[in-house]
Amino acid sequence: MRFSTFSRHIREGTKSIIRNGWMSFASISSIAVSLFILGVFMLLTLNVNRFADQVESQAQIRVFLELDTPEEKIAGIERQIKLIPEVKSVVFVSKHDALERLRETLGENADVLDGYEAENNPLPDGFDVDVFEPRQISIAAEKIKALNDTDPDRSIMRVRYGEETVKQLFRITNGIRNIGLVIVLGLAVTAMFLISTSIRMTIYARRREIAIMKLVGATNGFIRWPFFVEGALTGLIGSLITAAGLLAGYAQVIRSTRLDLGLMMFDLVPLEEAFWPVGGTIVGLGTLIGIFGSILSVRKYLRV
Amino acid sequence: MRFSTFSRHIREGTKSIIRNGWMSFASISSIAVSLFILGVFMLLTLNVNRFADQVESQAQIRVFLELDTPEEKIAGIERQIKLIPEVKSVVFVSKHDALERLRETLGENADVLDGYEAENNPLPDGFDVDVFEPRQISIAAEKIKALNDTDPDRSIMRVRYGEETVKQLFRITNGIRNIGLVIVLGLAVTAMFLISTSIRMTIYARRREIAIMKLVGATNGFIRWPFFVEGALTGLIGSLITAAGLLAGYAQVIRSTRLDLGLMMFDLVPLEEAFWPVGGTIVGLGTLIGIFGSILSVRKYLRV
Amino acid sequence: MIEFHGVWKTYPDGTVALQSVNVLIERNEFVFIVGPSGAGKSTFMKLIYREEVPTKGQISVNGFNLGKLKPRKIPYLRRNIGVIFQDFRLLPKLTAYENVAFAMEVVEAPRRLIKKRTMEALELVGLKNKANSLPSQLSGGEQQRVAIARAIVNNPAVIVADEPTGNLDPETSWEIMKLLEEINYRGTTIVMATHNSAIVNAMRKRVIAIDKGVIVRDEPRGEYGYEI
Amino acid sequence: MIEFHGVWKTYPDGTVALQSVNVLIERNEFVFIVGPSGAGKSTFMKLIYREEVPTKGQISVNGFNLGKLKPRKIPYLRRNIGVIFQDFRLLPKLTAYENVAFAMEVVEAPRRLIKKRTMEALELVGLKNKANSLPSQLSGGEQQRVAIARAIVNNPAVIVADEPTGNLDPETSWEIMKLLEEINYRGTTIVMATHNSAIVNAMRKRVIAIDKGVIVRDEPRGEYGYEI
Ligand SMILES: Nc1ncnc2c1ncn2[C@@H]1O[C@H](COP(=O)(O)OP(=O)(O)OP(=O)(O)O)[C@@H](O)[C@H]1O
Ligand SMILES: Nc1ncnc2c1ncn2[C@@H]1O[C@H](COP(=O)(O)OP(=O)(O)OP(=O)(O)O)[C@@H](O)[C@H]1O
Ligand SMILES: [Mg+2]
Ligand SMILES: [Mg+2]
Repeated sequence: MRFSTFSRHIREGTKSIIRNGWMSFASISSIAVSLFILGVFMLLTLNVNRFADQVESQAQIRVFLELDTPEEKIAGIERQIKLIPEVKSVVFVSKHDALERLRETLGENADVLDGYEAENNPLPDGFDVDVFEPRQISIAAEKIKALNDTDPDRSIMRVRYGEETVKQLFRITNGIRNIGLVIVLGLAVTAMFLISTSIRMTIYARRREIAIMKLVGATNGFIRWPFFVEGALTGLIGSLITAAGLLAGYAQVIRSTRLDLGLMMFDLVPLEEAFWPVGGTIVGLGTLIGIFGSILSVRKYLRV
Repeated sequence: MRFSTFSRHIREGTKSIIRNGWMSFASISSIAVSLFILGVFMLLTLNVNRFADQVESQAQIRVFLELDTPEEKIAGIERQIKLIPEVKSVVFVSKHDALERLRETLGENADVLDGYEAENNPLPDGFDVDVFEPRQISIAAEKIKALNDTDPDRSIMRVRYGEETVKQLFRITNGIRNIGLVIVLGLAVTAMFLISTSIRMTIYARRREIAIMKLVGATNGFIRWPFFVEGALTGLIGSLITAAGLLAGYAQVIRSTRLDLGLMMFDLVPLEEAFWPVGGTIVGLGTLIGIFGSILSVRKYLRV
Repeated sequence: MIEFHGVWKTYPDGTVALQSVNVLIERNEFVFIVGPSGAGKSTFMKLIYREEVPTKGQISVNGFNLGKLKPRKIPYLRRNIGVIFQDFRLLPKLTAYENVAFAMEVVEAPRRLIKKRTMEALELVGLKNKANSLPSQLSGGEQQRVAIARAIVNNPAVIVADEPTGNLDPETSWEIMKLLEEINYRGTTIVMATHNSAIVNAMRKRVIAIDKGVIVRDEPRGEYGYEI
Repeated sequence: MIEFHGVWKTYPDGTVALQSVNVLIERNEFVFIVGPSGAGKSTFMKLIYREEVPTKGQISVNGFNLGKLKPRKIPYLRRNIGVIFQDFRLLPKLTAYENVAFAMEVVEAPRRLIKKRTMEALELVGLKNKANSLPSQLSGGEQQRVAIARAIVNNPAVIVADEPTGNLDPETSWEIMKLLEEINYRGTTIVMATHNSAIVNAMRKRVIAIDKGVIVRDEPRGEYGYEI
């Protein structure tokens, strides 16, 4: 393609967007609306994922020792647990700490513990064990239990890591991820449908022009090009507007909720981290959808 | 308007939907897509509301009596509570029952209660009080507390109704309701935008026809009518398809999840209850949106 | 019937299409408008059926004072005027029959009458056998005849015809002219722009010649030509 | 140059537009196609630039065998043919200049050449001063001249003109005819359908007369008329 032809296609595509006036506006708006919803769900998904990861990473193994296990023994077991590759950290929880914790858990019902003090504390010493990768928590727990096999005193009384809780959490976060994926896919298809529809309408409005181009000897490729440019540009403009609006809005949300959510020990995905995945996806997808929509429509029309 | 003219408008509107072929198809599809999303959120909202109501209705007031309150006194207080208009039911919970409950609550930690039996049970007797209307729970609780004022023994030790839990629940359910409302409104506006756009495009494609009608002496009213019919019919067809698909799908969902959710003590809003609010809203809104879209577009066009 | 009083027409882009036009056309006259391409003939006709409004001056048509006509009333003016457009303006998606019937439906005529008069009009222009063809299936001349049928179907008081024989062979042209003459005898005023000198010279009707927006000649039984 | 060999054309709705047509038009000929409205003139021309395909028979144009022409090759056929359509077919959103330049852009001519030749063509048809008007701002005859400028701008080997003077006054018509004759002298084959007997009779070119789809007359220096 000679350069002057190429620049003509760009010029024509651009002019046609301007000339079509509100028709282009309609296409751009529907792209923007669809991609905006898509973007909102992407941000939601990102944040839910982050939240799920945080919750998962808080999953702990709790190890209870037999009553009256001597201190050297405790230190030895702690060292052995630390040697397990999946284990990230081990914190000793004395039976005194454990009693305090139980009091907290019971809250207003804590009065039932009145009378239990340091000397008659019925609770065992133990450890809180964190793992690197939440999904390896059950493996780590099994390995900790297995420490008893080489220990004549079998000092580890019980190992608990809320099997059920963790499994349920995985189920919930997976569910949210899948629902998010389905919604995002559905919306992407909807957006593509809307865009290809509006480009089809553009072409329909220009069927005279296409017919005349054919009659004065334009090749099919030549006829198609400005429509591709128009589709791509429409998608690009719509998605740039969306991406800018969405990310600016998100920055605002981050700023205004920093304190609230901070208190809940949860922070939103920072703008820098969301910028490329969300902005890039929106702009890329919008452009692709625009091009794809025009290909479909032009193909269909030129065949008629 | 004479009848033949009226029937002409209906005929023309219908014919034009058929003649416009894929352009009508596009309008109908975008109405359908938008209303479908709307409908899904309506069903979600209905079910979340139902769930919230169920959870709220499980909120209870727990009344604890002073230790060693005599049985006649207990019976008297029970009668007095029953007289409070907001109260639906009162169930006596003996200190024995309370201990059992606490054991259940503690679960695997219940061993700390070992040694507490009937004779040295430190827990008080009490009542579980249900109210008619969850939102009146705090009023009812205040009234129960006030019973002490006329009781020289001040037998009521404590009244608890999980103020925080209930308030938080209200906040969450209100939040869900508001988010649902916002999303539903946003989507309704989006749908209206899409429909009025596609009707504007229809009118754009028919600007020659309109110009000729004007030149051969048609009144503006006469020109507008078939477009209203077309808009209304497009909306109606799109929304009927959506409503049918959505409700059929929902019936399927109800059937296939009856067992799963039944185990969770929660049942979905039955089809009969969802049919008219959801189906009626979709069909009514679709038709209104169609008419409104054509009014806007025709007005705008005829002014040019 | 039709009266132009000091009418000027300047298009928004500055083109002066008519200058100081004074014309009185009586009921039942048959008037040819002649002039070179771009003289202002179509503009003159468009002013009659109020597709354009004059920049200056007064126009009255069939009792309607166009200067004071409310937009709401324009349709009622146009119901008295049958227009044959230079570019046909047929609806591409309607058949010949529907294109003609359209003009009657639009003025809310009763259905039975529509059927009867539409077929009559198509027969008059010799297109009864093409009633169900779309414009794209008709030859240029056939399309022009559909446009003529549409203009006469409502029995208007005035027929404004812009180049109605431009795409017709001489024979068909003469048939159309006979038709218009017949309609004129029955009481309809006819204003017709044309380049066909043979027709103008043979029919010997009133001829108004326009050149560069100015009326240069107005003769009762005139000939074709637009020199001063 | 253009050869029709036993060509029949029946439209899908059953209308027989051409029957058993045999015609040979040599390079550099000037041919009038005459005949009554609906005779098949436009169909004949549409077959030349392959807007329609024959139901039966062979057509070859400028070395292209239309029967065997792949759809991909159609544009290259059409680049040799300048077409003036009976209904103008101008793009309503482009100015006169752009409408003409369009035909050159489409065949990917270099920009500077486009500018030069477009202005030349507009000047030839006498519309240099209306270059920036939209078709809706032009009179019927002016639109027709834009269509003529578009047809000649690419210097085609053949010009196919369907009623190019239908909306023009006699003077302008003569100017256009002189223009076409000049182009013809320079080596372009011209095929022109017309109802204008004055022009046909004065120019004394080859005349092919069609009636009801049949070629009824084909004379080297013929006159207008289509009786057998
Ligand atoms: N909408 C418009 N805007 C600007 N100029 C216009 C418009 N319509 C017509 N003109 C100009 O006004 C002049 C008169 O136009 P008009 O259509 O009345 O000519 P005409 O006598 O009908 O010519 P023809 O015989 O070619 O149809 C022409 O120069 C034309 O270019
Ligand atoms: N697409 C079509 N489908 C069906 N019939 C058609 C089609 N195009 C033309 N015809 C018919 O074929 C016949 C010849 O048409 P054509 O356009 O060739 O006539 P023409 O000689 O150009 O007439 P005119 O002088 O009026 O333009 C006519 O009867 C017409 O109705
Ligand atoms: Mg004119
Ligand atoms: Mg023809």
